[in-house]
Amino acid sequence: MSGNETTTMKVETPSPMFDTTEMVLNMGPQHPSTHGVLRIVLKLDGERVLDADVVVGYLHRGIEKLSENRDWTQIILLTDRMDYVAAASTNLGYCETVEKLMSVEVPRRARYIRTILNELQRIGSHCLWLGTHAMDIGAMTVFLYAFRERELILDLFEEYCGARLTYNSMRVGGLPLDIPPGWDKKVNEFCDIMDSKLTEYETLLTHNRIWLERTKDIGVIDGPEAIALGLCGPTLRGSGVARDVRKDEPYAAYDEFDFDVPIGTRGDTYDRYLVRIEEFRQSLRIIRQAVDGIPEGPIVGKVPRLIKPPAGETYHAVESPKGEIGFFIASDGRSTNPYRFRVRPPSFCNLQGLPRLVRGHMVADVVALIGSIDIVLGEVDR
Amino acid sequence: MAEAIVFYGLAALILGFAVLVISTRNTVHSALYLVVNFLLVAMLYVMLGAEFLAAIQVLVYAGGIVVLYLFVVMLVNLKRPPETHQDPRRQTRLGLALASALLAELAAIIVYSATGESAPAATAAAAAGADIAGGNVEQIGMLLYTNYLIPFEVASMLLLVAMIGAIVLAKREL
Amino acid sequence: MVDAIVIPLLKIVILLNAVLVAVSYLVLLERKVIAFVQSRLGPMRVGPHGILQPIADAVKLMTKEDITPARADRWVFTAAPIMVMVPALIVFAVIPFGPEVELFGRSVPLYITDINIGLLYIVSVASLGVYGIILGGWASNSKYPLLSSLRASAQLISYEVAVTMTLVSMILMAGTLSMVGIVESQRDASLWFIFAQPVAFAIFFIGGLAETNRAPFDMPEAEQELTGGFHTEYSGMRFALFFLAEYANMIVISSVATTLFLGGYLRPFPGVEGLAFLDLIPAWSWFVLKTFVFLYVFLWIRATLPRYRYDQLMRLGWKVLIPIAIGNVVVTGVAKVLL
Amino acid sequence: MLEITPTHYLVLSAGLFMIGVIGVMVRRNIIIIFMSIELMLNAVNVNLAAFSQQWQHVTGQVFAVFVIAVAAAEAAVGLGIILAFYRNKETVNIDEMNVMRW
Repeated sequence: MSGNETTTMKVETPSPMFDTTEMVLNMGPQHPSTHGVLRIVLKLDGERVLDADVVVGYLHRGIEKLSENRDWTQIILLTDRMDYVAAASTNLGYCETVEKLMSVEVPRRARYIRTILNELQRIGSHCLWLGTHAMDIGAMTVFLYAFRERELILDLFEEYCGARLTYNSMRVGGLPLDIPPGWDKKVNEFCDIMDSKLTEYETLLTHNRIWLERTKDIGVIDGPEAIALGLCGPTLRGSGVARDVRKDEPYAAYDEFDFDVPIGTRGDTYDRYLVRIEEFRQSLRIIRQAVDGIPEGPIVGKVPRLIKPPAGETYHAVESPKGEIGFFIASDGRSTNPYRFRVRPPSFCNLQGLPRLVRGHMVADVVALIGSIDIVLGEVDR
Repeated sequence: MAEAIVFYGLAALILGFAVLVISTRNTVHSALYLVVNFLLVAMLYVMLGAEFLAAIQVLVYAGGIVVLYLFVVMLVNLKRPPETHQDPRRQTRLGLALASALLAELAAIIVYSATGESAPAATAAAAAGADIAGGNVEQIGMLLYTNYLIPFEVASMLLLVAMIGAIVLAKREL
Repeated sequence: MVDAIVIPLLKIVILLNAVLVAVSYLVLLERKVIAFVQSRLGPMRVGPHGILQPIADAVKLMTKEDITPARADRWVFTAAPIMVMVPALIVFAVIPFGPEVELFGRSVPLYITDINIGLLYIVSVASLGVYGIILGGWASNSKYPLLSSLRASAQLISYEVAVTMTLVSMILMAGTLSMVGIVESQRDASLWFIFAQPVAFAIFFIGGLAETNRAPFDMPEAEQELTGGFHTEYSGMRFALFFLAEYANMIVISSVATTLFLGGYLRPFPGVEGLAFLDLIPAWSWFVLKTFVFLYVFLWIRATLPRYRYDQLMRLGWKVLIPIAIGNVVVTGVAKVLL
Repeated sequence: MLEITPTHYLVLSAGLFMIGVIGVMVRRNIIIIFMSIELMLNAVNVNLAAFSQQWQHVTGQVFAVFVIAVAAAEAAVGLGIILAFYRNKETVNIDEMNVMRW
């Protein structure tokens, strides 16, 4: 994956009658559809992709190493900058890992609010995914529609914590802030708006013949192979594997709500699209339940002022919009910073499926597939 | 007078671009000159009252055939110039000699025929019962679908065969 | 002398200017229409509601640095935008914007010329537009433009076949190749040909979208795939020429569609006497109105639909549109003989 | 001299034809040779159109249409062969095209 290492799996092309030359096309790091600074070196036969080599690292900031030199609360700030379109999910993953390490009980109210924030974040991130994915395939209007709704979510977050992108919205043991008065009502209003807007997106895309032709049977991958490649999140669920950390290993308050895990059947780009669209609805369902049932109580558990987890190591994963984001943290019990900090980034894991997915498709499908696996380069490169 | 100016201008340009076609090193430039040449010849057709032919010339030659040439030139992305390791001088001399012999022959024929009696234009038109000034397209269509129906069908068969042939040649596996 | 030279020259000058202004305002219109669809405002800063935006754009493009990539084929690189622009403009010579009108005591036809091969002329000149695109992509000495120019030319050539086939059925309907003749035959038939030839109209419209490289067939310049396509390496005024030519081609296709299918400069229901009061509106404004409707649909489609993939587009052209177009010609011919 | 007769067209056509012949003889790039052949066909068409005008009869133009059809067929097949050949031998030099099969 990284550097100049090339994929060894050789593509099976029908043996050509004539020798033809391959063309090497360098897509990115400056390319409108690589969602940041991803670079893909494509080997092309005409417009057909024979092989793809993904080159990452253009956005590497050393967050993992940096975290080993920050104290436990400062790291939350760094996690904002990994998946910057879903900062709250990353915050939550980190905070829960530290809580697990310290065996801290988080109050129920905090867990509810965390769930709401997380699901709002999922919708926000999926809005961005839908917009850019549709844009890559040429439907430019969906992009602006999706961003219009994402704006509402950003407003909600702004009202909650004052930030619109990097929220820093969790603390070890709970939350930094309680929800402002009237916020829950606004969230409910947003849910109603979002419901109607989802229908609008689907009118533009779901049964659109061009959309179907562009996404059906593109990048087909079956369940076992998807697991073997380490895919996760909606990308994996599109292949029919019902793996969702929220259901399988419930965290925050997810065990208290009803929701379904949508899965696909064929594992193509269209299924991944449908899965994410359904996840919008399930997220709205969770938010409605959570907002209606927010319990009273404190928002921070019993945490010492100076966080210093006992010696030990732990791994904990949450379901971010992109997939399973896991944190491995080791503490030596003495210093005020982690001894070892490592992230299992879902975007990175999904990205390693990309060469397998694009092989045999056209150049135009490459951008559709990049959109379909929904990556954020901030998280891939860290 | 005006006709003469236009004719000589066009003729000079046609010959000039034709020379450029065969003398340019860069094949893409050659193809471009060829397009210009075809367009100029189309203008000549308009002068000759053959508007349909002019339109077909532009449509088929300039719009179709040369595009094919350009495709091939681009696909045949040459790494070495094709004419390096031959002895071009001998070839050139021989070619020019043969060509000038042919030119002399043609010139002789033209001079001979030009000194003969010119065509009785009016009677021919009367015999054909057609008036070239009006509806060039109708006349050609009429002839194509009556007197020349069989050649027309043969030409269509030829095009079909050519199409199949081109597909077979271009397709990598059948 | 005046009738033979001065008036045609005057018409050419007026038409060229009108087309260029229309093209630059079409760009603004596109931005405004798409902005409207996307619940935005579009350009608002230059002049009231941004109506001076095209002028600002033109000034910007003319003053920008004109870059020629290193190792580009300089000569072809410079010629390509011109080769795109010229065919787009000279097609307007045969488009009838209106019938003959009385102006200052002279009878002036509102078209530059009416030649008896008008439709063929349009088809053949339009087929030349592909050169600029192929050569622009090739001369840039860059891979994305090359891919794009191959796409563009394959697309242009294959859709030309379908479009020309529909034109054949239109010729069968009108019995003439002259553009004015086609309009007048619609007057004689008291019928816009769109009602007689809906299939041909659909194919012509789809083919027109593809030939002008407009969404959903805008693969050659798909910026999400090919970073802008054949004009990736162009800047400044040369880029502007490519850009203007695309919009000029949109106007050409719309005008031709108007002439062939919507009765050109005829008023609606040209045969119904009761609507004769509509003749008070000058004929050319009907033409402009109909063309505008077409252009609006072009923009509307762009804002709505995703983009086809290159191979799907080719399949649609060769396996769907061309057979239907040929079938349509056969049906038209049979009907013409029988009726 | 100022009156343009069919002879003028014939001379022009002969000149064009000659240039085509020279191209075929002198150049070794098969694509250029093909282009030269197109030039020659064009010369013939000019002749046909000129005769057509001289005799005030469109048969000449009908023949020219046939010539164009043949030229199109020739270009399609010929260029297909060039491509197929190029894929095998990586050359468009006609002197290296000296085998019928390999």
